[in-house]
Amino acid sequence: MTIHERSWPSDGLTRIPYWIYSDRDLYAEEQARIFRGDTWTFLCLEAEVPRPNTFRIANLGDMPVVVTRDKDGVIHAFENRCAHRGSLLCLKQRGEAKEIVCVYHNWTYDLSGNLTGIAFRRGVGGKGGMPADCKPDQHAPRQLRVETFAGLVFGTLGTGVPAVEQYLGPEIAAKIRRVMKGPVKLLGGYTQMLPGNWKLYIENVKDSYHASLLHMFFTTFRLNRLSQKGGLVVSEDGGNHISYSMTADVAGKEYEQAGLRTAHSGYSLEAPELLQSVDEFGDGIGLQILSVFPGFVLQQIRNCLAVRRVVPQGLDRTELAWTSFGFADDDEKMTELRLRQSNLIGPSGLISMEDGAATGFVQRGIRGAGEEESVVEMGGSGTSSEESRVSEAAVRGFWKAYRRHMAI
Amino acid sequence: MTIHERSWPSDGLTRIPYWIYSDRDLYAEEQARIFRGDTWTFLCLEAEVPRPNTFRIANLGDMPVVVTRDKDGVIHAFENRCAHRGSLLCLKQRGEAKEIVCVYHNWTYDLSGNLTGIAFRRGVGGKGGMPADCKPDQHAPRQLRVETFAGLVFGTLGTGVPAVEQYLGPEIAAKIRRVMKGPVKLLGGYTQMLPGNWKLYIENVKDSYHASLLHMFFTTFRLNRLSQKGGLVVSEDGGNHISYSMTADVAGKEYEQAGLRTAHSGYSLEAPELLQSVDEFGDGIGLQILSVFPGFVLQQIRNCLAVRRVVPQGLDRTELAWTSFGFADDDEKMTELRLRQSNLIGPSGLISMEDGAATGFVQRGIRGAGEEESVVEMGGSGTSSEESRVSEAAVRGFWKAYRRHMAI
Amino acid sequence: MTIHERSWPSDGLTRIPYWIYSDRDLYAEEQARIFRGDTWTFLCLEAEVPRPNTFRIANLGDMPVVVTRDKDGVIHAFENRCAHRGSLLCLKQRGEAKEIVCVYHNWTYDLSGNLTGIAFRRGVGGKGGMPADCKPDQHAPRQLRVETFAGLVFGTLGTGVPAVEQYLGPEIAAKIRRVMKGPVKLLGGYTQMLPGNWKLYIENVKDSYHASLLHMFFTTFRLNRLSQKGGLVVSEDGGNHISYSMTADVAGKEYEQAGLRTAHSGYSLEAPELLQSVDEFGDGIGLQILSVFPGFVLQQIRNCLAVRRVVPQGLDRTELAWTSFGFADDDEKMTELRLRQSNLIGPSGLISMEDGAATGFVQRGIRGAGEEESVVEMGGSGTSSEESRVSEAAVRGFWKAYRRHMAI
Amino acid sequence: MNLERQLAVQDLNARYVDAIDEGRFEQWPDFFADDGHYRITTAENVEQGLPLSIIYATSRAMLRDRVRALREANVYEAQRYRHVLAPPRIEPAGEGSVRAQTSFMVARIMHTGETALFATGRYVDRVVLAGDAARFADKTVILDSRQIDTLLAIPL
Amino acid sequence: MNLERQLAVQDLNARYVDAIDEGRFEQWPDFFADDGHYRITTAENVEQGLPLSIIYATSRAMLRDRVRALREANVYEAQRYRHVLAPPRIEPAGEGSVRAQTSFMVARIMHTGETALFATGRYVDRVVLAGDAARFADKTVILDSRQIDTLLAIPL
Amino acid sequence: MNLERQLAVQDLNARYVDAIDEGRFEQWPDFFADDGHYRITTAENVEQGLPLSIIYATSRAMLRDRVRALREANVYEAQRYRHVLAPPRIEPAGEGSVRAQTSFMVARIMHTGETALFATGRYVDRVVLAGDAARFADKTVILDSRQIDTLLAIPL
Ligand code: FES
Ligand code: FES
Ligand code: FES
Ligand SMILES: [Fe+3]
Ligand SMILES: [Fe+3]
Ligand SMILES: [Fe+3]
Repeated sequence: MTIHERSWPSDGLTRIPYWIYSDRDLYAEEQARIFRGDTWTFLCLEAEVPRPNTFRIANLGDMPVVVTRDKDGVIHAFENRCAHRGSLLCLKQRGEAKEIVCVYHNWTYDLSGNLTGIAFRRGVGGKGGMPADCKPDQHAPRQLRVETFAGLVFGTLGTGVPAVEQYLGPEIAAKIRRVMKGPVKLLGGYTQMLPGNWKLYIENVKDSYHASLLHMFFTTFRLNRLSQKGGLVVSEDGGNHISYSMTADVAGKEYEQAGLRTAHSGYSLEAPELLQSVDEFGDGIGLQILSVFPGFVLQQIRNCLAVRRVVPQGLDRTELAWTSFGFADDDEKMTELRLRQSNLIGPSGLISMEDGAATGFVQRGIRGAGEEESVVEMGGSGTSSEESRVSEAAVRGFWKAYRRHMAI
Repeated sequence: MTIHERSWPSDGLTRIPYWIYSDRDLYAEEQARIFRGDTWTFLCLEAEVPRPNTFRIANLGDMPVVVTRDKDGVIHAFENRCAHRGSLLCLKQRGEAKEIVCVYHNWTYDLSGNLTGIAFRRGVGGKGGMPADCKPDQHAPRQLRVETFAGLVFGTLGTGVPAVEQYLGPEIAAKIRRVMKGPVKLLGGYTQMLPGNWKLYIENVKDSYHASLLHMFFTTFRLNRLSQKGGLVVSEDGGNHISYSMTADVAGKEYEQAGLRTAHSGYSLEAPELLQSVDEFGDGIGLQILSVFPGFVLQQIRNCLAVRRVVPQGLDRTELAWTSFGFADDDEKMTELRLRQSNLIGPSGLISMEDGAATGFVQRGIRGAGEEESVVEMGGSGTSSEESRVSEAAVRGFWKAYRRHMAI
Repeated sequence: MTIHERSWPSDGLTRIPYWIYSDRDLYAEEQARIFRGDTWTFLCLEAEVPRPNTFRIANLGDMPVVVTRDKDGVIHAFENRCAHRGSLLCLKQRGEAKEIVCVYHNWTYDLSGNLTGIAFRRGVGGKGGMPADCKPDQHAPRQLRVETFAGLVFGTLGTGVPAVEQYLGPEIAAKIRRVMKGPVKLLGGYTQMLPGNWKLYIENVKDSYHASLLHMFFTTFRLNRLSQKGGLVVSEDGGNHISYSMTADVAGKEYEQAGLRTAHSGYSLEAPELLQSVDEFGDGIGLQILSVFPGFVLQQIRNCLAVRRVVPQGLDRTELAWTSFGFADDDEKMTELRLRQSNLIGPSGLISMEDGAATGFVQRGIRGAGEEESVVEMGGSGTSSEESRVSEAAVRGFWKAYRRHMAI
Repeated sequence: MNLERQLAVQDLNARYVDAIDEGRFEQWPDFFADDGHYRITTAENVEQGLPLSIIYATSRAMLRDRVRALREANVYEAQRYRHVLAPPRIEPAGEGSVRAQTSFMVARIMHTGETALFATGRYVDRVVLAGDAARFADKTVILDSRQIDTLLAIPL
Repeated sequence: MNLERQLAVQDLNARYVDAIDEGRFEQWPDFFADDGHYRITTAENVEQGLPLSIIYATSRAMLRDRVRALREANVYEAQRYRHVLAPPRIEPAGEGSVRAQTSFMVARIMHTGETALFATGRYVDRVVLAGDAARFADKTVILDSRQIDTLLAIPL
Repeated sequence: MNLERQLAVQDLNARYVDAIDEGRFEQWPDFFADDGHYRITTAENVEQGLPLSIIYATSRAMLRDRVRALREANVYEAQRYRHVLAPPRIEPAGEGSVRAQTSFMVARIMHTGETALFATGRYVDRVVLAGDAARFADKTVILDSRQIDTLLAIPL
């Protein structure tokens, strides 16, 4: 069914209808209205196009994109689709190039995405070729509007979207600057293919309630207990969020008292160096998870820093692309700390492996759910920032933004 | 196309339109109208939840289900979907448990499917948590109505469906009791993934005409020749059937005379012990295939007993789950007989391996068939019981029931 | 969306909307209107049913077909679907048979596709069986109209299609006769599974512009430079085409001057015997690529001859079936020449491997292209034959025919 | 690890799977002792202590019957297997026989060209080494998966 | 090629993957030297000279912690692996240790029956041969693909 | 079974597939004798007695041309293979050469991360053992399937 034929439950943001994760028509509409609409999508780190004449492929939803840094150092992004017959222009993940040549018929583009050459435009021996009135400058891949913020490259096809900093809102912008404190050094990356709809993963990220319950490792080592000082920030429009907690533990016993599965207080590490860390930001915040609508995540877990790109690959498949980084001025010891802590994240992450699977648990759980609805009432029905993370406010915030973009 | 836009051929039940096996919209409507509608679905054997505090996962069409036996020994079934955000509740095939804890946010349920705990319902430090007016007793997975009959556990979400015994009809009920003669001993199981629409397998089961023609092993050893004494029973509503035959052979020569591919009278076994059997039911019936609408099969082939669950896994994929059993009072010799005879069934079954493939032969055969129709005229156009198994009466019966449920 | 809801861009054949490659409803309509409609589909070579009582399976779009040569040597083709319940009739790629017996219920057909036997038609012991008024001659797989032309077997379900020779048009017919100059000797075959919509491959074949640009091997060895003498022929209705070039090189330097990626003039073979060939057709034409709407390709590259069948296997999967051949009177040396030259074609073809991948480059490139359009202006906006191959006239011709059949 | 025995079992395994992959089914029973046992079951059945098999033969004669049925009675589309085996892990089992355990992956290739990873699991075997002829006294094929695609006609 | 060493490494590999495929995770750390290193990374990271790992352990103790987490903390559905390994290619690495490189394919089988080719790649190992006990001093698992399906809970 | 020859062929196979899987294509021709033959075909063509190949080379020079084309002329996306081979079955073929037959499975991994079982089949080889250098005099790759996904650029 198309979005027009659907109607949202009466209880506002505290009830989410399950068809939202399993309607094939909806998927295509989300691509147009959200990912190719008035939203900013994180494309890559500036450090991923480190020098003039370098490029990297990325995505705007499931649309392929090329990000380039031209000879003058300016960053551009355009659809990875030749203006001639639609072939992918870049067939590699990343590389160096002075120009981009489509392999199919050798139409050539500069790194700003301008068509600079049409093979045999004038034919051969005066025969064939393009019409005399052909205007190459009218043929080019769709240009994205690009803005960089604190080392992050964002792109959009939208025409009605404000500047990135305004789109983020002041608190989110500040917390991004906090982490992106200096020139970045790439540490590496990998992707996870998640067996669920993209929205299930984004909800998981924004769901500060699950963190200490699904991830037992997390809780047991007091990396993040809901009883630790911290808070939840939701942007005005609902789409962006921060969840953070202080490292210092208030030594609560709520979990043990509540007899929760996740509280094995007996549990200790033989090799505690795994968790060794330094307060590099000087504010005692040990964990900060930040997301920007629709699909960007910036993560600080102790000294383990990473960006995550959420790329829909169909109704029930989602690519989660991780890029881990440190800073140019890290010494060997600092890099080793980050690398050791990266045992906590990714597909084998001691505190993250469950998230990928959780999207699948829900996608399979709702297979027969049809018109049923999920319950999102933790912390009430609002979407405002609060001190407590025992709340689904950021999840409700996501749906607030989603409904606005989808006009439902 | 939705069912409303479709119309059934004029020739009643003797013509089946091929779009019925290949229309994507129809698949979803069948799930709602048939599997989640006014029908009884076989979930498992009572013996699969043998003790209090045991559970097993099952399906209602493609909807995941949990079957439990609570601390008081009462059997329950409910949707395998958490009332909170929809995660699967049980992630294992079977097990023991005093309660069911959803891994996502630790919402807790008793084995009757009642919500007994919401993690941090009252928040932490007086902050967060569920609204004061939250009523846990209003949040629970959908309960199935459950009935057990002769050791079989059935479930339904339907509101207008009669008791199981009435749903079965007197003859079917009697023939189930005949096989389920005592406390069951599980022998094991496996599943086949069939490359065709679920209805193609059910038709195959109800098609007493194919048995001796597709399965040459069957015929050659006179396990079941259409010339053997036997009969075909179709329930009043058409949905349920029995096909049976006596072991004693009337030594007909119809096959040889008809020069049928399946009649190799020269063929004999080097190791006849494969077929050694005893008349454990004392009525000379050597083969009884019984089916209940929409997807249950109970099989007796000599002493080889099994239940089969037909689980749609998409338009052209069907899971066939076999569970083989004997009785608690079987001695070793009897068990060995059953195990040896089980060479006849399952994915390698000497008389059953063809059935799985046949669903694929049709699914691929009709790929371009569009508005064409299949011919179901063996034994006329009726759906009543008859002595002859050279008939497609039970297949027509299936379509009679199907059309009623689908209102087409 | 169905074809009725779609509208074609205003610029006629110089703009192709990308939804044409990615609309699921369109796929089904193409099967009915084009492949099962008024078009001729190449089924196989006569040599593939070499003797009476031989058969081969083939396709009409994605509909399975059986091609037979009956006991009198007459070639027939019919849907590979049993008239009873729809099972595939032939389960093998090819073989010998006096009759065709459906494995499911042993209904039997002669090689002309007539139903000759219904198992237990009269029941057993006077019970069961088909109704007395059953007319077997009214039950048969759908017959295709079959015509052979120059050793090629064509079939259609269309009722309004002219004879094959007229369908081909005089020039195409002549060029087919040119290659099919005598009794064929099969050399072998294989298939490629292409990751793109079937139309993308057909466009690739008709696209004489890409040949020397995508395939660098081609150019570098002057097998086919657009500067070589040759031409492009498009049939009146647009659907059929020929692109050819003379072996003699006019030694142009256009590529080097244009500095094209494909011009490595330094490049030479250590083992030039790979390209050793003879002018077997005596007309100096070293390369002739010929296509017939919707999915047939006949190829002559030097002495490397092959037919290709383009079989849609879904919206974005296309099977490309190659059959390579020589002539009955080839001596060993000639056969060895053909076999060595076959390094140029197929999935590892030094001048063809790119074509398979190119369909995928476009399918992936247009994933977010929605309402965008491709540009087909090389050689202007017409579809007429011309001397220059620096032209997309044959591609436009394809769309001219496509639109007529699809009525868009 | 006794190298000679190791290689004898490895060679037996190699010849066994080649016979199957090349469709020489008639030779298959000869890899077993006269009273050799052969069964295919699933890890799930084994872990639950349930005795059901997918194929269960207690003599070479029963294996010959199975081959006869495959050739003359059963209907299945043309297909072939491709086995890849790990080296066997062996240990003595008294008097001229050894226990061997071998991991396997099997791809199934249909006449249509369709290729799929069809089965994985392990062989748990007892091998009798009589002179230079090694034979299976007992071969249990334990499939990792409870699920079979369409049918399992050709033995594993 | 020193046959004895070749077979020693091949045997170590075989016992290593059997322990994993049969779910004997507690034994897994014992295949490593006390200060043994273990990491899983991707060919892409290696080619770019980037140090990130998917799993990174610098001592047997860290491996034991990983097993403890798998058993007590982490949530993942019942699943098993099936490894098939090529014979190792080895070369001396001074004083009683060898470098070994081994290609692998791993299938993952879920409790639901779903089977998939989960990972391919190569082991790049340093093996210490102390008496008859061979152990990994350093084991680097280099995955051919940058992409993991869902999660990688059980070590490779 | 002559152990030494067995291991010589096994080692040749291992070095051969490693060179391919690690992208050292330039070394590939050196595994063949000067006048070595190499072809890839399908079981279907072989069974029908049809001579067509997918790749057909009659000298090491032709293999070098193929590598040159892969490096300089042909367009294909970044990809790698992972071979897993069974132990070879060998038999003497007179004067310092042996016939060897080896089952294989090959996974293909694209730069995008996509991994698939790409090809299965067997090598039918004649190997010349000159001193310690074993080379292929004739290598025929017989694919089990008639169908190739997209393209077959890198040799098998
Ligand atoms: S598609 Fe890019 S040049 Fe033609
Ligand atoms: S989904 Fe089950 S507790 Fe949240
Ligand atoms: S389907 Fe062919 S005989 Fe019944
Ligand atoms: Fe999480
Ligand atoms: Fe049957
Ligand atoms: Fe081409």
